[in-house]
Amino acid sequence: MSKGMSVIVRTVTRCVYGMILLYGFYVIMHGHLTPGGGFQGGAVVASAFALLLVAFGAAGIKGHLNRHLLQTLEEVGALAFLALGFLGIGTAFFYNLFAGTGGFFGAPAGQLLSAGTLPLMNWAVGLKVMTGIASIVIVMMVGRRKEETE
Amino acid sequence: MNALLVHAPVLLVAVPLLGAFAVPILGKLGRGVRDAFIGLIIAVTAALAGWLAADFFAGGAVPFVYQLGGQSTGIPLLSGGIPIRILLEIDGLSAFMALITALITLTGAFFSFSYWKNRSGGTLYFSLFLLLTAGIFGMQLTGDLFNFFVFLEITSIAACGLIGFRVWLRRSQEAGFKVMTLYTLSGLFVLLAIGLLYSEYGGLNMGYLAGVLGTGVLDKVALGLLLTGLAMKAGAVPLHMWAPDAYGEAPAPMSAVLVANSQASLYAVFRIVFTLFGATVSAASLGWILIVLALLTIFVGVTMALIQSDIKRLIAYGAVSQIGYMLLGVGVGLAVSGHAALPDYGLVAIQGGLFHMLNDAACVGLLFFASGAVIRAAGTRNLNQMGGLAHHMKWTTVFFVIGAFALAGVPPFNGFASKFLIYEASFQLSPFLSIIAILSSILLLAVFVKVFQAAFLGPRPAQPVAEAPVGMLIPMAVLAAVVIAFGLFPGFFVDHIVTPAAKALWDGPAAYITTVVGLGG
Amino acid sequence: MNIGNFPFVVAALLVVLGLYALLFKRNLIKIVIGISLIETGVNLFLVMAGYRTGGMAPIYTLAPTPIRDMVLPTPQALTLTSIVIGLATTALLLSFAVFIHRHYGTLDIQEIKELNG
Amino acid sequence: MKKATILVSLLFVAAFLLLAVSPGVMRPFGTPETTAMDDYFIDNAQTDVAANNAVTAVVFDFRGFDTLGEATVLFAAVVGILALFRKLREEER
Repeated sequence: MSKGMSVIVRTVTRCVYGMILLYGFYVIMHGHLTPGGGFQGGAVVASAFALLLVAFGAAGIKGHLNRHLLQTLEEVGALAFLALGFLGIGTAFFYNLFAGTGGFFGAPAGQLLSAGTLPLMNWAVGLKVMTGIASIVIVMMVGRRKEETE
Repeated sequence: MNALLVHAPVLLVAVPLLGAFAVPILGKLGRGVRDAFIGLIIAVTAALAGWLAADFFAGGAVPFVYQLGGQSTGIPLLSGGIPIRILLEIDGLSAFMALITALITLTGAFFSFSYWKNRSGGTLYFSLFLLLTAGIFGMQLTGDLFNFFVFLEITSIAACGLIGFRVWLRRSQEAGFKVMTLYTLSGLFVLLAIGLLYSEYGGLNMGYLAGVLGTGVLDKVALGLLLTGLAMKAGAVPLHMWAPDAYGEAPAPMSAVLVANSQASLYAVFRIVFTLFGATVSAASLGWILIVLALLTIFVGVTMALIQSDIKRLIAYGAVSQIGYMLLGVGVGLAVSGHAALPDYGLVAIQGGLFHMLNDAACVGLLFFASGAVIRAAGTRNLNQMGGLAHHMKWTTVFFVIGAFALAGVPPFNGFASKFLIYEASFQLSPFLSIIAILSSILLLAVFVKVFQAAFLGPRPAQPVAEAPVGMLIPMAVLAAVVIAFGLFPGFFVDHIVTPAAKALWDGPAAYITTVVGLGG
Repeated sequence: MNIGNFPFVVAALLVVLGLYALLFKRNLIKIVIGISLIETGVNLFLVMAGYRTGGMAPIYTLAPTPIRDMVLPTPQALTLTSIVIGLATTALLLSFAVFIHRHYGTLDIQEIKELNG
Repeated sequence: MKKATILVSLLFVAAFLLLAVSPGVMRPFGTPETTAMDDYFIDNAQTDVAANNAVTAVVFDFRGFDTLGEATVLFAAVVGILALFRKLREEER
């Protein structure tokens, strides 16, 4: 089991892995324009990591997905989200500072760099969700494996 | 108002969250940096809560709102009479509850530094602790129902992570699963009720909903679901089965914080029966439901405490019974608030119930801290295997006795002060209520005399045990000082902090509603 | 076609089914499934509360012209939140189940009851 | 005996819930009545927040605090699970 699944599954995984990642990042990036957002896109990216884990086993992804890096990135994502909330505290917590100002991220609705802090929050949450779910899956997988060998 | 103070309601949630998110990163820099940072965060939070409450009560306890993300923090933006953004709403009761949480989390954090010194996973432990703190503050300060549900779930998950934290104890895992199941169920009941109310009235703000709620079947079902869910989370009989497991299996400082967590759910029960449904349901019948629940809780809690031989489980059942006293006080107040004459003892009963929340947090916290020190020293939780600890642990013994007497309602400690108010008021409604309450207190005293005799008296133990370290004694001393101060000068505290909180309930929902939707109503 | 209250009844039935699993099943995993079922029912109820007959998704990008009534966005946001919360609870519950199995060697709640009384 | 009690309470809750959603009590599907809050979101998502997706505008702007809480819940679950599966010290085994 620790060696992963059959060669068919592994090959297909290699093929679709990049596409899932790309799609997930697309969903995060266009969260304020099209259906989706940080949570949904983050979950898509995390599902790519989970697929990798299932196909190659816990041992097979060593060196590819570093658990400690994932955890640190998750904390960074959470902190970034909170910091974006603090950004508006001159007016009120979570005040959308950039929206509609015409400058940075202040383009009118419908453009990629619009909606003020929303795209930034999408990225922060997306980073948090993808790394969070991935580290849950990895930790539970590694823990289960240890139990089997004991 | 001071610029910082304007933002204090949201900072009370955001600062512990900042701490929780940053602790795992700072933990890599070493234990000293981490502990200093946590101490700073928790001290800042407690100071903010104290400052907010002091300013609020000194300023006449006028409710105010904090609008998140809007152009103006103080004046909510309405659309068709419905606030469109999330509002935090501070009234007397919220400020009072924030004080309790600040007291318990501050002492709990400093007790934990010493308690968790030689254990693994300290960084994760403190991260969960700060999340729990943020969740409890959020539950108490928010004025939005769905936001309340989100904070309820934060406390559920953080609390269960902490209950199961000592993974090497098989019982802690069992407790963790059980508590998580019931917490989730209670959260889902609350969410379903929120969904019903939203689908009917199109809004989520409590002030708005309180103004428009009707008396239809849908409202009754929503009320039933909310009360069931929150009573379950607060640990009221007959839905109390998780409470002794949670308090008993969590690490000792966390048991104290879990009691504050249960009190936050109890706060929500009061908020719902008085503010949200205050204008539309029959106060008398709802009040009597609370009174019956309260008597059951007191009775079951005390009788189950009587038969325990595990010291923490025993204190846990004692804590369950105290939830009953709070419910009794406020239930009596609710039952008479429907009377046309509005007799004065209703307000006294609510004062007693709320003052008991503060007192219970202090003395149950003290007892859990002391039990943590005792278990650590004796190496067992079984009362039958302890004995003679008073020879070596003089300070812990003193603190334990103070906590036990306060919990059992012996003068001059604080438990007596608040229980006396409850007895006095409930006697005027029905003598039967106060008789049960007094008898249960006496039984509880007997239980603690038994514990004291079993654990602290007796011959010197075979190998000498060490007194608890100073890091544990100081938080205990702080709580003991609070217990004694509240017991000696109850009048001062009742007048200045409890009465505004009680009035927020007793005077009905009008002020709360007006603050949100303006004078036009 | 007018379907009246039928969708809400389905959501309520899902909740009841989940409660049944929670109360009568002995296996921890089945209890977690029960909780997930209740969650699903509640989420379904929430998202249905915001539907307007004939409404379209509340998104202006590539929206059909002329713009018709849009369904209510708030319940969708609430459902999104509660789905993530449900994910978090389920994950934690399953971790507890893993550790209970490690300690007791079983997932049957009849055999795991040290904490009674 | 215990099972009978549980069954009765389950039936009670079921009746309670079905009563709440029965015709006449709950409004029919697809006809929300009070929509002032949601209409504000739909009408002003593009002008206030400059977001084309009204749901994202609600999630991250109008109700952003909920989303912070939601991210916190996930963070709490991750920390809790990491804590459960952490490496123990020798004396804690």
